[in-house]
Amino acid sequence: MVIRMIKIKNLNAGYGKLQILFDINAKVEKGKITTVVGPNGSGKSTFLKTLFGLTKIYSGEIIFNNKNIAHVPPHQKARMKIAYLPQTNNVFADLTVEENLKIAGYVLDKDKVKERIEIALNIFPELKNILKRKAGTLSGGQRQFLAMGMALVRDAEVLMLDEPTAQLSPKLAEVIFGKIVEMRDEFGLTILLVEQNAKRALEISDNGYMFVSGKVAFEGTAEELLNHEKFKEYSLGITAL
Amino acid sequence: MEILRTENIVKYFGEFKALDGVSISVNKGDITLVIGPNGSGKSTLINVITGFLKADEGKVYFENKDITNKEPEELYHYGLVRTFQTPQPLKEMTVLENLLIGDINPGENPTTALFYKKWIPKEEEMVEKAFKILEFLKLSHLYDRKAGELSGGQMKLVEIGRALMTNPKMIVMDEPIAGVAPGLAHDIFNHVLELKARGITFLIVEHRLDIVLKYIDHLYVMFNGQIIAEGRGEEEIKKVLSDPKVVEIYIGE
Amino acid sequence: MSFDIISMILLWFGLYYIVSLSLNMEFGYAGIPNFGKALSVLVGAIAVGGILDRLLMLYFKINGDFITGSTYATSAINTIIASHPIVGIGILILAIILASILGLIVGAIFILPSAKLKEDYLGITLLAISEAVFLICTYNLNIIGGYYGISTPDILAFVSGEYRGWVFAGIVLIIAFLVFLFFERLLNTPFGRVLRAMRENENTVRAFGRNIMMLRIKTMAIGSAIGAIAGVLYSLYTVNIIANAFTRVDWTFFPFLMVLLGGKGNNKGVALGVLCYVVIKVLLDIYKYNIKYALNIPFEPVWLSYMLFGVLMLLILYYKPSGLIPEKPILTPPMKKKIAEIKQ
Amino acid sequence: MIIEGAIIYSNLLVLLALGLTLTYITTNVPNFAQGSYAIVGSYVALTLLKLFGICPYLSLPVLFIVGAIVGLLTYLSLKPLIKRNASVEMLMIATLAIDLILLGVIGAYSEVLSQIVGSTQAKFVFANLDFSIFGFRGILFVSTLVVILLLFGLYLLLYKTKFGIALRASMENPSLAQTMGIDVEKTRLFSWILSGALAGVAGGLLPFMQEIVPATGDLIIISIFAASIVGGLRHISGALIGGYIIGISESLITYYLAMAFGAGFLVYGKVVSLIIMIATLLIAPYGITGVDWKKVRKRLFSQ
Repeated sequence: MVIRMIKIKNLNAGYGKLQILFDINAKVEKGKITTVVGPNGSGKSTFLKTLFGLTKIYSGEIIFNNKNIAHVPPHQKARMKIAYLPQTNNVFADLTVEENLKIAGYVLDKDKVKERIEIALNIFPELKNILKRKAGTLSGGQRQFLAMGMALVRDAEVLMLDEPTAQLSPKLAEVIFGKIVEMRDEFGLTILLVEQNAKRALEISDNGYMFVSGKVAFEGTAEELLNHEKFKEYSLGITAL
Repeated sequence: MEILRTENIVKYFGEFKALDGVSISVNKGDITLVIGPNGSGKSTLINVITGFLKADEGKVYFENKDITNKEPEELYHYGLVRTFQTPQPLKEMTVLENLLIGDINPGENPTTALFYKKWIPKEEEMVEKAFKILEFLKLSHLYDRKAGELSGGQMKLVEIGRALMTNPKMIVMDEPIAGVAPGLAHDIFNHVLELKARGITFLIVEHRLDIVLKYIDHLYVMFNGQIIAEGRGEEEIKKVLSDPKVVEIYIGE
Repeated sequence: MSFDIISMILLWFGLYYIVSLSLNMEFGYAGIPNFGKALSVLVGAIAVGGILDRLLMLYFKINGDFITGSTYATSAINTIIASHPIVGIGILILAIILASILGLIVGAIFILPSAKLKEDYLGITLLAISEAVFLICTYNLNIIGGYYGISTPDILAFVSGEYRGWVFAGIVLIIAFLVFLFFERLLNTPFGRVLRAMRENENTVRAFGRNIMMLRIKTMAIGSAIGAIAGVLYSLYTVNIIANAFTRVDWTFFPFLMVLLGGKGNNKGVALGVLCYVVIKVLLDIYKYNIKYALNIPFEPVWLSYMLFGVLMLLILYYKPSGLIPEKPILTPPMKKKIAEIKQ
Repeated sequence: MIIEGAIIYSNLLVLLALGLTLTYITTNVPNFAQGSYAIVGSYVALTLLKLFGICPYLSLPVLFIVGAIVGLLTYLSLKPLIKRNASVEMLMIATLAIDLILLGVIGAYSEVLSQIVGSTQAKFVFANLDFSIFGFRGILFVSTLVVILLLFGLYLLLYKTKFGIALRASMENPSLAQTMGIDVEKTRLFSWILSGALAGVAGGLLPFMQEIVPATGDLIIISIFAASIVGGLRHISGALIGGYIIGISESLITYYLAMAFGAGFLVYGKVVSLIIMIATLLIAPYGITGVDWKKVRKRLFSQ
């Protein structure tokens, strides 16, 4: 039986008066990687922000564990085991790596935080040697490791990642994709991924959505998306809906 | 004929090199489009061109005059105006007032303002023009509404209308149709086409190729602060869009 | 008694209306948080006490220290005014001209260090500059007599004491009305429009060719010149300048209160705000001891009025930030004409 | 002796500027009432002294609490405006209004106290109560001790406790802090309470330095702003650096000017602060801690 983790119904959202998302229907399945792809400006990042409560929702529902969480404020969503990683500014630059990891476990009790940091450092051993460094001094890749490590510390069930490979070298991007798969397989995390690097992201995903101009252009398994006849045109944003 | 040229623009934000030697050339009367993934430096480029950011290295020429790092208010007098990514209407002011700000009236000087004869003729001209533009943009019924009460798309139109008030030589637009419904988005670009016919040059940053592709003359693709592809004319633009390098940055290989 | 109250209300209404109108241009239209408004009023006092008094001393060839010298000089000129009213009026006009010029210069310089700053730094700097000048004027007895005070010419020395208040109130009201006409004419123009645009969004205004710094300098120069006129009138009315009187509370905070209460960006609304404030102020001033004993308050009522006006300001900010009469779009004559055409 | 005075004054400025900077970082409100917070503390200390004979040094804990309450009340009265996204001008006006209310309360209270005590309390000093060690005034040691304790406490709080790390996190990036489940509101509340508390303590020490009247707060606010701005309003450490720069230069420069031009110059201390503040704004608008030193070094070496 498929357990639906998050179900999105007729979602309309945007910033102030600028509507970005139009009537989105989607679902995210437990323990799987769901990837949203689409050209720039198609609203895929806005989609993640909306799920986490950082935009204005005009109408629609976000059902999580049988509850509509469309209007739950962000800091409470963090307590519902939903973690969201923004694309930029996703670590605290003035805090050390260690403090960043600790603060990620803000809502957990002390022993639990220790345990989770241990787990995060096992998946991201790259962080072990730089625990005392300020996050602001890290390289792009290290910062991304830290951000994902922080998400792991949070002991979340759902992980929403906004373009984790943006501005990284292809080699590093490959490592990041590997870690994402590892997180799913080792901890059964449910992952919702937004990626510019559509092809590679879909190759590691289970399900996918193609967004165009704030609407769902098509959906299906990752494989179905990759083989869709209009995949390339839509990804470049050349063809209208 | 070239109207705007940048030579090897470099711009740092702290350690991060947002622009890494960008050289573009914009022809007079063309609609030139710059695309690229998020964070590739498009907005930074037009902020440098319009004086809102200062380049660390490189030059900008407009009609062969060096305009590098000039203040925005100076560039306006060269005939270079811009619109913003998030519309920046003067919210508490009416649509008509918003348009009138697009042109400079001698009555803006306090000493002249007191002598109505000195500025009324220009004001009459401006009001006539503003209403013509409002008609052209199909906004005339909204002239006395506060700009803050408009929809996002209407705000974008008001911004364009304001840019038209001075007969600029060139309009730089930062995502003019982001968040605009497709119908209105095409309307906006049809207006752009009409203005192009009147000799105005456009430099536009916009993601929504599905809508804008058929309107443009010249395309630049940016990635990681560099120009990675360029094409002029329908054929070349098509070629650019099927260039594996471009496809790769959009889809991943 | 009650007649006196009315003349007091009229007088203070006129004085505060002049200050508030100038603040309304700076803050209501141009969005400059001029927390140093008191400085411009003080400049008016400096024009009268610091310059005019010295000119009189020169004229009457009085030597000696400034404070006593100015007393002799003013009593000498008062004798002349008593028999030649035209001299009194001339001195008033001369003082206003002097003060406006001085205000123009001080206003333009005053904003310079901060003209490029964000609103918060701007407000802090203006307040600090104003406060520093206030301190210098209070402790340096050579500028306007400091905390000792100096006397100023009685421009109405020819009017008998019982009518003086009325005549002076009349003069102040006439000048306030002229200032009102001046601002209405000055601001219902492209100038007023560009000031509002600057308040709404500086980037847009810059992108359309205006120099924000120049606009701020011009605005503050005009605003300070007008504020200085109020300073002149106040100094001439009291026939005596004490530097301590030009406090931040009286000449910055209360004008802000009046502008916000009446409606920022609306010159007519501001009149209403000023009237409300002045009626309360004058009644409190006159009946303060009656109030003190009636309510059995164990302290000076001035403290109570501070608390009341502070709370009133908060209430305005909470419930009526656009004031009693909100601002209206600026319609220049050509706009009115065109709109009338369309409506037909 | 003049250096002694300069250090004492700087210590007090640090306490006050730190509070101002804290609330500015967390809520973006320049608090014009900060000076009056201190004077509330001064009068509470005076009351405890006059009515119960408690030495002002011993009443510092009480002042800490009273100040905290004043800070809390200020924040609660600003909150409706912050929630409505009021512009910073409006928030500044609101703090000016609160300052005026405090001035009214302090003034009224000073008269009530005078009546209870039976002699006027409109002006007062504590300097005559002070002890001395090796010829130095006690306030020098006490104020230095308070600053050291404060810095040590702040260090422990900000670097060693979970809440402190959360506080630093939400100062740097409130929206990211929210995604971590931190209630940013709590950290704001805390910063206002601490800001008031520090000012309350400073207020208990201030009368050892100078004469207090109800309006003293409106005067020292200039020095407080100057200290915070010179140091940089965006960093807590800015208040420390700025506090000493302004405190020492205000005392020393006016002292030497007075030596050169006569005692009349002593009253121009605030003018010195103002000039330093304006110079900072022109050269480095974000203060000493806001300067990108790397860039400066680069520029210096490239020339």
